Amino acid sequence: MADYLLSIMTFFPLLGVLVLLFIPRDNGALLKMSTLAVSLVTFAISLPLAFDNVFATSGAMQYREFHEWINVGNFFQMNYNLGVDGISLWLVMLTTFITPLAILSTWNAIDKNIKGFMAMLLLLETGMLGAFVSIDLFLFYIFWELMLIPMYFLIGIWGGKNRIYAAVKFFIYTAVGSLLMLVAIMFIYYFAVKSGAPMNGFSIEEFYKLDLPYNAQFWLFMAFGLSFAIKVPMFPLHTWLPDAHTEAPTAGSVILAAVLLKMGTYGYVRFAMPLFPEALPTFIPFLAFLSVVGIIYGSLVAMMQDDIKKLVAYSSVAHLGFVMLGVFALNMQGLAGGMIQMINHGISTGALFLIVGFIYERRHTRLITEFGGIATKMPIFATIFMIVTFSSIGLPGTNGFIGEFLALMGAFQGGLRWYAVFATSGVILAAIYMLWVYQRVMFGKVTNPKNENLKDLSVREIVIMLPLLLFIFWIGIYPNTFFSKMNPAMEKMLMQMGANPVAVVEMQQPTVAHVGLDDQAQTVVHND
Amino acid sequence: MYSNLWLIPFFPLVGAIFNGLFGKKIKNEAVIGGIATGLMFLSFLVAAQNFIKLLGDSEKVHELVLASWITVGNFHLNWELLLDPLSAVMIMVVTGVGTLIHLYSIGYMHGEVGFYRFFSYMNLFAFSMLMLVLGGNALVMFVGWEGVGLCSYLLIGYYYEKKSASTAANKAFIVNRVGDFGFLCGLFTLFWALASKGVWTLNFVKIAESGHLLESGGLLVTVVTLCFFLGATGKSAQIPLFTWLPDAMEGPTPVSALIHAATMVTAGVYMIGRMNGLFAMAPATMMTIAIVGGLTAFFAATIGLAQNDIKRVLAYSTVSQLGYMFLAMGVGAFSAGIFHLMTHAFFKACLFLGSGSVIHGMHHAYHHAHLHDDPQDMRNMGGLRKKMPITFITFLVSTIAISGIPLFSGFFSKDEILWWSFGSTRGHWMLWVLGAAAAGMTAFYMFRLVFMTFFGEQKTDSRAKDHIPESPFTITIPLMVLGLLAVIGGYIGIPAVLGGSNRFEHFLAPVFEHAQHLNEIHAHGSHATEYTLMAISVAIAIVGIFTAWVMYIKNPELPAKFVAKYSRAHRVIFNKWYIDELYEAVFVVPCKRIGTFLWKDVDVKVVDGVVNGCAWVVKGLGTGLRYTQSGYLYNYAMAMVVGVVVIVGFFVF
Amino acid sequence: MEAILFYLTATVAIISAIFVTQCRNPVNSALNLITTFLCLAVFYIMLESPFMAAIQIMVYAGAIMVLIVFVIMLLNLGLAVKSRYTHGVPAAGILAALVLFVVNYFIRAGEATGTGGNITSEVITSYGHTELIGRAMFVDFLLPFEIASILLLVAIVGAVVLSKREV
Amino acid sequence: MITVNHYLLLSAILFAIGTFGVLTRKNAIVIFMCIEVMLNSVNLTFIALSRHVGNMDGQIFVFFVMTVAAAEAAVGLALMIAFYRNKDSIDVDDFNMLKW
Repeated sequence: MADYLLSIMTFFPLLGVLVLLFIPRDNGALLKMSTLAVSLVTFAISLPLAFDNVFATSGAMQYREFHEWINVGNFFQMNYNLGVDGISLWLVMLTTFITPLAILSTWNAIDKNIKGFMAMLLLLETGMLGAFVSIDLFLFYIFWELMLIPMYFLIGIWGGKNRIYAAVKFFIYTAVGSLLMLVAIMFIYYFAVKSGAPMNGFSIEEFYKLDLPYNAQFWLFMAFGLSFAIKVPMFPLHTWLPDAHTEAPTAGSVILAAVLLKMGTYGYVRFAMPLFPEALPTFIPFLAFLSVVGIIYGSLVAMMQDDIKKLVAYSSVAHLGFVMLGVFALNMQGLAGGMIQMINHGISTGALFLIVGFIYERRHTRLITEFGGIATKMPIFATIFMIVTFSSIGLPGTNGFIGEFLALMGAFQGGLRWYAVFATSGVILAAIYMLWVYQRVMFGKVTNPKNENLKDLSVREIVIMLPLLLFIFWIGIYPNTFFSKMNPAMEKMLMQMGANPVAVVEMQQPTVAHVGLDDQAQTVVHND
Repeated sequence: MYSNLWLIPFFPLVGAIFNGLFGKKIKNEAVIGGIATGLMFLSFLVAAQNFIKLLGDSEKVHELVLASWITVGNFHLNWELLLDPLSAVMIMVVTGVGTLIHLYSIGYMHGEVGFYRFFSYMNLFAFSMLMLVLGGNALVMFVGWEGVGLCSYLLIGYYYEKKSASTAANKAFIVNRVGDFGFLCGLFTLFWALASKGVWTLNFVKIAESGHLLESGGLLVTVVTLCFFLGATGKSAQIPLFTWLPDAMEGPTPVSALIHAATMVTAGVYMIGRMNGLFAMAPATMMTIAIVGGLTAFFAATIGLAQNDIKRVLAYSTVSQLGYMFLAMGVGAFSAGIFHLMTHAFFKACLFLGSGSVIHGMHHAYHHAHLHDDPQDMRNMGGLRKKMPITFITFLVSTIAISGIPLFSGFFSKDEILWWSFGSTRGHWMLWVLGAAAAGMTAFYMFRLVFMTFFGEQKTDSRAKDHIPESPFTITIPLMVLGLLAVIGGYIGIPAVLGGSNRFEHFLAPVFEHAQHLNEIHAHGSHATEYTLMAISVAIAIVGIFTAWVMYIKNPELPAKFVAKYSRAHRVIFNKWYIDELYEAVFVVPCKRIGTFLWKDVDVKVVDGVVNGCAWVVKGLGTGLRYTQSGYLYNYAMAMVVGVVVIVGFFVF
Repeated sequence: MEAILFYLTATVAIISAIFVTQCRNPVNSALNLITTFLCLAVFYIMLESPFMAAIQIMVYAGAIMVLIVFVIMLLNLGLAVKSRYTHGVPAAGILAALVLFVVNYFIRAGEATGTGGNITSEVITSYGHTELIGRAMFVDFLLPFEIASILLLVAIVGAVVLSKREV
Repeated sequence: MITVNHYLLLSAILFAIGTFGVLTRKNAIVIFMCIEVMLNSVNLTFIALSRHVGNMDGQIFVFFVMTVAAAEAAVGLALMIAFYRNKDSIDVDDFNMLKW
């Protein structure tokens, strides 16, 4: 079992799709139950990963699986090459954890073509898991594209009024990026073939060792970086996100926010940055700048939204700005902050989308002005919303704080000082837009008669939220559960990026650009 | 040794969780209130036990590591608590005053729908505040720091159906966040500065030990401390971030007493005290703090002169008194600042609770008479001393204390501060003038409050005036205890010049002495000067009281004439110097405008314009080319055959 | 003798093929198509492939044509009401001529090479054509054969689904 | 002597006729029959060359062509029936939903 754990985990949802095919389309209950069961089993399959202590000691890929797949000699060779390390571990867990919740959230929300919807969700899960556990770059690309299609249909078929526009926008934005990435992947591959470097198909482990000339690294980083930046999304490539989120059904939004956006950031950490360490310092000031712009811009725009879901979508832009800033700090604190913030964003923003979904199901509108005084009618909902709001704001003791704090601290140490200062102002803005919307939706008197008869959360809805709340506090109070298993892999990855994991950029140096590679610019401190 | 320290914050946390989860089902107010108050009292007992133990202990600094928290690379952080004289004083104040206010709330909040919610929040607040003062490193402190902000938000917005309440709550949290921005920046700078010297820590003890690695008076330490001070101004309502505190009076009165007078707002002062080593190294910051503190004390006092809402007067008084504490911190009188913090906690809590008692009575009367007048407006009160004798006496005592009349607690702490601001190596006579002027105004407006409320004719609506009762014992007992403390609380810190030994300062010495010594901070001057200054300040206070007596008892028509004569000045003061309007115009409106601009113009027009523009180009090309697509089968077939012919032809020829 | 038979049959085949394309009534086209198929069967026999000829008659002239005629009857198609032809006749004519030209050129320009396989007339007569086909099909081409059967299955399913009135 | 070239030429002629028919006729069933003519012309090529080369592979190929033709007949005719049901015609002129 352990030898094939990753394969079983990745393809179990696909098996579920097959099972769904044999269930009559009008038996909605059975369809939902079996989809839920499949996703829960997938989660159960993935659980041993979370409890495996090997990640705490080794930064190498674990649970390796290797089979030759397509082999046309040097012309083209790719392998079925899977593995998971501390970087992807928690993202895999997040995926298997969020999917059942997303499925559970659609219990009453979807009424047309349940079968197709559920099949798409499961297919999506396979795509996401596959992308996280692929070592072979080409295999990664296949899964990366595989994710795109179910999401496209989820938005395009089960979405809101403007769904076609949103779906096409989402698809084309992402496809543009991924095609660039494909070209870059092919370039690396044939570069490796020509230079006679040892290869193992498209295995990134071998690609890491490649000695690409700076010029090539520059352009390749552009291609990879653009592709991932679209997915993240970084300003100014973010405009697909609000549309996609607003139009997507709740489950789609949740998964889109919780996992799909992480593909972009994960792509930076796993591929773009370690593959092209020499080009990295050239881009860091620019990318860090965009991250900070994203934080402030996303927050300001979120503040003025009149649609709750759009607000949450723009807040995602801001949150992911923190992730990217942390990652670009190129030190342990920053990377750890970025990584944990990915998980946090998955949990908190996922929860926010679920919350928006709950009231949308009740009122079929998301306009803030339609609400007001809901707290009186739905006290449990109000409490949960409050907790999630503060998690999103980054209140200490909740998960959001750990991520933002470490990311900013890392950026501060990593020579991105001024960026960090500006990014910290995002902390204020986050409080403004979240509290403001909370006030307008929940507080005050019930003025709209349509809100008079709102029912509080059902047991099912509470069950969806409880695990999320658990992790909001868990990560806030004892994040070492997660860090301990990420640390070795992060250290390894930072070395690969050409950075010193414990570097502190001295204050006498100019604040930007001299990160990582320039030995003069850093003092290496060992404190053990 | 001090291993039961964790119980102190733990008890209130249990109470918060218990009442939060089950309070709604229990419904019985006695049980809910009893649990909350009882757990606070348990916490107080543990705090007292630790305090007494520390008194007799020669080793004054104790750390307790509870668990690891964040371990990333070289960065290692624990959940850790720190007990030293400073935090010992603070936990005594927090748990002691906290217990009394909890007890008070049982009576005050009687019959509220959200009774359980209130106590859950209160306990949560106590937990956060205790984490703040006990936190052994800056981040644990920050947890408490934000936690109290959260509870403040929740409690200000307790009457969330009122728009003004929820707006005030938002304002409080957001303004505090501005301060937190400073706190975080300070934290990052400090950590980075120390880490680049090889010390990866946020632990207070270690920071104090390695403070010498930073250049004294250098840019770095100045920036760090200024950032921290920005944090303190947010939490402690100093210029420029004081506007939230008066609005925070939307919360129930016990909240104002506990959070916005006795404990939370003093967190900034405590934080400066906690990091006194760093602050002492940055004279520029110290000067800024002293000036800001002095100015806040002065300005808030001017605003307090003209307010008619009983709680608002107290709120501005709080801002003003906090300004005193910062003045003390700024001139290096750390222990005097903490001393004033403590005495202020006693008399201001008593004042707020007393005002709560008055409001409670007024509310009761109006409710009885089915009127909807404002129970907080002092213009409707008067002559209440006969109706509420206990409330009156405790209130009067506290007022005397805050005015700085000798033998009452406020006198000792306030005079200590004024003396230091004059005589300290970091002081200046102008700071003393600011402080003394504020003291005079304080005496004036506090007695104005007392005279308008308790003396003179009763101006309450005649239908309600006979129904104002004295409050129940759960309310009066805390009042009496706090009133007593307001009288005697000062005797633990009688300065040497008055023949005392200032035991308070000696107790805190292990925390502050080192930094003061190292940076040559001390007050100098002859006893004669000190006596003179003391006499002047007492005289000013008495003048203030006398003026109030003249204006509100002897010639009650005088204030109206006065207002008419200086109408412009009055309007400015009455409208709080238009600071709120200024902030609205400078920050809020532009922020919204920019947000809208970024959304409607940049996002929709520019970015999406480019994206949709690409789509339009492609679509245009497609529209042109689509005419080649007739849709007729044979056209496609023909195209195919042409293709075949061409390809085959290519190979053949 | 062989040449006469060839030319005769070829003429019939071409003429009937032209009729297939030109008849007004689809039934006539179908009948002419059968003639073409039969002519091809004759060629197969001349090429010493009797089995193929048999299959040609059974599958094409039998099964497929029956199906086509059946559909024509089912849809009750009469004579073309409007013009029989699309407006692409000249272009189509030119194209057809071009195809013919290209193929003809191809045949004349290049000599078919690769003679000398082991299946000569003698081999065919000694083993029998059917056996040779069977050998090739069930030994060398077993997998494609099986796949072809799946294709047919799919086609059956497809035909049923498509022609069902309500899906 | 009839050589392989004769057969090839004949099949080319048949192919051209079939092509012409496909491109010019409107009746879908007639088009379909023209396609059958084209397929058969190719079959003839296969068998002729197979005999010429002395290899059975070409003949096997013819088998598969027939299989495909049969499948095509089944599905294609079913399509026409479906189409006729909707449009009441099988003129390819009416088959213009493919545009835009």
